[in-house]
Amino acid sequence: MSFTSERLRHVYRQMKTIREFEERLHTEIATGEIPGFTHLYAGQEAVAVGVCEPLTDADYIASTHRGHGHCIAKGCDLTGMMKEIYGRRDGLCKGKGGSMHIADFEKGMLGANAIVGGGPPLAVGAALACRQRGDGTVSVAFGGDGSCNQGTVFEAMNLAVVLKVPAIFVFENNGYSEHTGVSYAVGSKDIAGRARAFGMPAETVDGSDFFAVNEGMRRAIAHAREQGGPAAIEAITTRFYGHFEGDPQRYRAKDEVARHRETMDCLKRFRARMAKDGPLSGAELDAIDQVVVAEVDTAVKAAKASPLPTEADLTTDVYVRY
Amino acid sequence: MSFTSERLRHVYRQMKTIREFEERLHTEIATGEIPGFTHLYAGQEAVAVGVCEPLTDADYIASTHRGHGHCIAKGCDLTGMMKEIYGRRDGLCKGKGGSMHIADFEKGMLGANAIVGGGPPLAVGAALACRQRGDGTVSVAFGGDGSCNQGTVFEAMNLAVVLKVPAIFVFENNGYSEHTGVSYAVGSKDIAGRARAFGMPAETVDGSDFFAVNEGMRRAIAHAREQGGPAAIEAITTRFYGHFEGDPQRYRAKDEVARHRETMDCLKRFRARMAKDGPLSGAELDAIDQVVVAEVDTAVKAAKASPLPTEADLTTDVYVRY
Amino acid sequence: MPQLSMRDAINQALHQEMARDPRVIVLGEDVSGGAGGSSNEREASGGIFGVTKGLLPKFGAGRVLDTPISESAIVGAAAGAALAGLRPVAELMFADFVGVCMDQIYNQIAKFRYMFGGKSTCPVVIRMAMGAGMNMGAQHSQSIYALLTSVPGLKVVVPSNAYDAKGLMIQAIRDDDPVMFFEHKALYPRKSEVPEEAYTVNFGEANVLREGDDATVVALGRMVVFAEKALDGLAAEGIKCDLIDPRTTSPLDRRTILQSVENTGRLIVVDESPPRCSVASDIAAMVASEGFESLQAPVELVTTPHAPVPFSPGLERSYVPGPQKIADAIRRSLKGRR
Amino acid sequence: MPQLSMRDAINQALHQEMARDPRVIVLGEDVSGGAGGSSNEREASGGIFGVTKGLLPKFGAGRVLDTPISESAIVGAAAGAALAGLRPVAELMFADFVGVCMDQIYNQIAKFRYMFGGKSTCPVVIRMAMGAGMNMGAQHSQSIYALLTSVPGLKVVVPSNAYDAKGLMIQAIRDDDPVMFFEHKALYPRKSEVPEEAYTVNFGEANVLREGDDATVVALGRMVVFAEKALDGLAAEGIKCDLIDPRTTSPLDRRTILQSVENTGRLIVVDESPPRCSVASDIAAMVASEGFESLQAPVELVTTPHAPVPFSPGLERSYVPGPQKIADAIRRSLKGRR
Ligand SMILES: Cc1ncc(C[n+]2csc(CCOP(=O)(O)OP(=O)(O)O)c2C)c(N)n1
Ligand SMILES: Cc1ncc(C[n+]2csc(CCOP(=O)(O)OP(=O)(O)O)c2C)c(N)n1
Ligand SMILES: [Mg+2]
Ligand SMILES: [Mg+2]
Repeated sequence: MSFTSERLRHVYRQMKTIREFEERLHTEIATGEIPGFTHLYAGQEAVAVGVCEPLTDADYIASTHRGHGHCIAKGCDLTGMMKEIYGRRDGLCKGKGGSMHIADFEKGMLGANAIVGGGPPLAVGAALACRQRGDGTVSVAFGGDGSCNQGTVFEAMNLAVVLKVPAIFVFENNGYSEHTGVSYAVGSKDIAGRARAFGMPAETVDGSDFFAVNEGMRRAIAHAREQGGPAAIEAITTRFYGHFEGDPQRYRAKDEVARHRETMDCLKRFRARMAKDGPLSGAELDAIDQVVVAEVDTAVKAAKASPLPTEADLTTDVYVRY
Repeated sequence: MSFTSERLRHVYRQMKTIREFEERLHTEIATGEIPGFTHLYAGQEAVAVGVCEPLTDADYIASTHRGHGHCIAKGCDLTGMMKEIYGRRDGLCKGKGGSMHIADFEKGMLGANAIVGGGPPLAVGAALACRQRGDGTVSVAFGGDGSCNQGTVFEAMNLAVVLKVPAIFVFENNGYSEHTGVSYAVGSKDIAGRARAFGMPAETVDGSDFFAVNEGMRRAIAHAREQGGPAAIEAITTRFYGHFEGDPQRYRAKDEVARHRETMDCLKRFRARMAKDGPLSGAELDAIDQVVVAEVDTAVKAAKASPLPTEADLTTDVYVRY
Repeated sequence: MPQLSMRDAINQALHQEMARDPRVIVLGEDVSGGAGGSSNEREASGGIFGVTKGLLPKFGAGRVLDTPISESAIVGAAAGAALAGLRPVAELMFADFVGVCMDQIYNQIAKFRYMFGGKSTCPVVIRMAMGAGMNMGAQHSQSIYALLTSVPGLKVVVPSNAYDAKGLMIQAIRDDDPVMFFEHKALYPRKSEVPEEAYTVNFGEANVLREGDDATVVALGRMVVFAEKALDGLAAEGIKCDLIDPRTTSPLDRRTILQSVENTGRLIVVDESPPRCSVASDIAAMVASEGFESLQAPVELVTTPHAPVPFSPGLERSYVPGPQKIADAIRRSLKGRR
Repeated sequence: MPQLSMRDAINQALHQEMARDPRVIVLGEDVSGGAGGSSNEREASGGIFGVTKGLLPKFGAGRVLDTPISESAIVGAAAGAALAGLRPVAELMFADFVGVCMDQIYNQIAKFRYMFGGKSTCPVVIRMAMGAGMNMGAQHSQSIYALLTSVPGLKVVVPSNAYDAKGLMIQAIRDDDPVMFFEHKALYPRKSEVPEEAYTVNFGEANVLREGDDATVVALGRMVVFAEKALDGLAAEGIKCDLIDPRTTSPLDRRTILQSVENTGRLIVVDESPPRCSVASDIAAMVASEGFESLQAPVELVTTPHAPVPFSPGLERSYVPGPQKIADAIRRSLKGRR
């Protein structure tokens, strides 16, 4: 796959946006102004962006509790997201959802999901709609290494194989589910192997390399379109922060994050690749960084200035009509 | 493994007992006297008996909706079972459970289960108790080919691997879940392969050959005892009747059952093996047949003569104390 | 007008809606049956209770989907397909199986619209066979609409006859909210007059089957049939009651119930489920709160005992509230009549 | 007497019971934490809310079991282990997760003893953190004890303070029936006096926290705290009420509630859950049926609205019934006082 410079700039910008969004949240959360439970995506950007790059608004994704990256990669409005995370009335979900429930149906984003394993069955259903339309669209289920122990996820994989729907299961193996390591919790230690055992092709890719993820995703899409069935990708990645903000991370070796920030940072790796093969210059990428930082700052300021929901909002949106 | 003649007589007798029990139920159900939903085990006897032969009352099994064979193989009282199936007050479960809920804790029989996939998590828990006791006992989860699509079953397999407990997952692949073929419903068409993908050894055995099942089971037990972890067995088998009594079986080719009765009848195959290698003579086996037929007949007569529960029984046994 | 069984009435609703709207799909275990079977029969089942019969031959395997035994995936896939623009009707063979897919109903389907600030619609129908009376034991005989009535975001339908079942099913499929549709197994063969053409029965509108000033009897599902029997018997004693079938428990037609109690002063609720946190208790509480001034006697709750459903036929019969128990409750309610 | 938080009181109960009885085991996600982590810390977590802290170092990995994210298997394994003679305490990190393991609770654990004709005991405790107030959104904030109170065969515990929590937990572990134990997240840090030694609080015995002839207020879990606040406020107006904390919703101490209403004639039930088929409606119905003659005013049900739990803090605060709403309901109840 060869990309235009413009496309590469877009890709880098998305990854950088996710990073900056999360780093900024990390700072803002420390001030105590952001309610609830926030799970940051920093460190995994190449997965969301690598997977979503070939998708359009007509394709679907179902996300997880760690969903900010997926939202941004799928094109959700940054400010709308930030407002939602701040619980504001003009947030993407009117402040009723929060960080763990951001959705945007116009963008094919079926929602973050605070139930581990909640999303994959939904993605299979959306894939059924894709199949019905026959327009070559696909549906992606994101999940973590921890999610691959939840029964619903297995059921979803099998059903996708049986119904031959274009569902793509993306497992982001960041080494941990909460405070437990993948080597303990995943019996076989081989997530892609599990997917294969349900009868679909699956590959393991380097989740800190945008290009590796993207190529895997393109193979998965090709399979889904040509063979009319699901495929899976296990992306090896890492998270730069705790499970949720506030997690003391005692389960991690002291230097683990620092090491991973050195070797597994998708932004650094993208820059190194560009430095080696082009076409983007370091200066071009720096310029993107500046734009992104400003954009996120604007989003935060807009969020803080936004109105809160009113008591009348409490009982709207339960039903379409009741 | 070499068996004493006595042990072989025991094994044959158990298989024959299951067969006769089910054939007789088939006849009795036609008279309309037996309430509810009955799923006959005829055709699969070598699996239950092959698996349970090495077990003692201190080992556990968790069974399914098609549980009569498991009960008999684990040593449940025939008359108590029959009374239960007839809904009688002195049945194994006082008539409150019926065919789909026979249990006998003194025999390590943790219950039939009318929820597909309900049993395996329970078996993992019992295996945990085995591990705790450290006495080399094991716990067996029976399930059908259809059950291997239920999320709870996958979770149970993974948990058993993670906790390293002596659980043995036995999948009886009789080709169908209700009216749907295994080649449609099981994405990979390879049930043992699924178990392997969770990180346990698994093998596929000929489920109409007592010796093949039994050897597989002995290897699984050895693994569980020596390695301290689970194992799985997929037994290829067939059912001689419909999914439940009354099923017109339109999904089956007209001659399928007749063919299977010819080639996959575990009793015939056991007799052929004895005829070839000994030590039991045909006459000895015939004698067992006669005893069994009489025994089942006695059980049916006892069941029909037994008292029904009384209205006072309606609200007992809900709690130990409330 | 043709007489149809409740089974055939629902089947007709499915046929008519699938013909009308290509977005309607049906999925579940053995909804057609025979996939992967050695006979290669296209439709070997048509549903364990025959409710989905004829759909596969008519609408094809692209819209009538047999599934593995994976209820979470079935319900979740139906929900995801609904979010993506289809109108799925998913079948849980037995209502008891909500246990294995509760999250998808309870935490997903019911909450999407609210969590997403009104941005989503999830027009999914989950059909499920419920109820005791067929000696199927504790895990295949429950009437568990209370569990789902308690959940904001769901609509819950409990038809008592073929006419209502057809109209409610068509409404359920056309409705933009998720609908849980409970079909009592013992009512499947019961016939009533059902118009051939498509029609809807509105949610939240109770059906008043009988009128009488002595008491208000509210009954659901199969209990409507038993309540009618009870009232037939009491007619000889000169007792006449309003008999209200709410048809949907969420939304609930509070008004019809309250107005009736305003007139009668007495309330008997009949519900084929255990008593605690039941629809019976829900309706009783509603009246004790909003219609208290009208009440002239203790509310009578006629439910099963606080016990699972027993297997043995005689036990099961005494478990289910029958005409006798209903009549007794009505008489108790009238005893202190001034 | 030492002051302990509810978190530490439950922790102490677990420690004491594990020390007393080798059959007691604890299992769940991150109950110790750190397994497979790169730091090799033996106990990196001690539970997301710290309730299981110190158990692993004390009792070892053979009795304190970290699990994958597999709630059906966790609960099912706990049940199977209980059937096989252990006394497992399983943790669902959030009560909302009953959705993904409902079958094992609802169709298995609750029904074993009955289905098996009294032959089994299943002494399992399922602990789960519940409740709103921490802005965790619709899928992590529910108070869903009604769902399980409705199920025959289960016992359901909803402690409101540290003292009760310890005694109820010890009772739960020693109890031969399956117990669902709901711990309100917002109550974890709240302290009260808790004896060091082990003691039990009986199931089905309500705690009467305040006495007063004006009305009967029944409140559960965190609502007890809010009801106390409301009553503090009303004291200035000369209003004094009985405040009853049932502590367990199944069994329910009907007698204490009925006797109080007999004296006061007025009932207010406060319940942090949506109104339909709730414990609030259950208690109201019970009184409307068994205590009707005592009732002098409409029963007041103080619940959340019929909606999921919203995320935004202000919204969430107005969602939960607070002292103001409780006081208003008490005043409404007293308005028509003769
Ligand atoms: C059904 C369910 N069980 C448990 C949780 C609590 N929980 C939230 S995130 C999480 C870990 C998820 O791990 P993984 O899938 O690897 O995703 P990651 O957090 O690493 O992105 C857990 C246990 C939950 N939200 N839902
Ligand atoms: C959770 C659940 N879903 C569906 C059913 C209905 N049902 C009962 S048996 C059965 C088929 C089971 O197939 P399999 O596991 O192959 O066992 P077999 O009947 O062949 O012995 C189905 C779908 C059920 N009892 N439980
Ligand atoms: Mg992870
Ligand atoms: Mg089968």
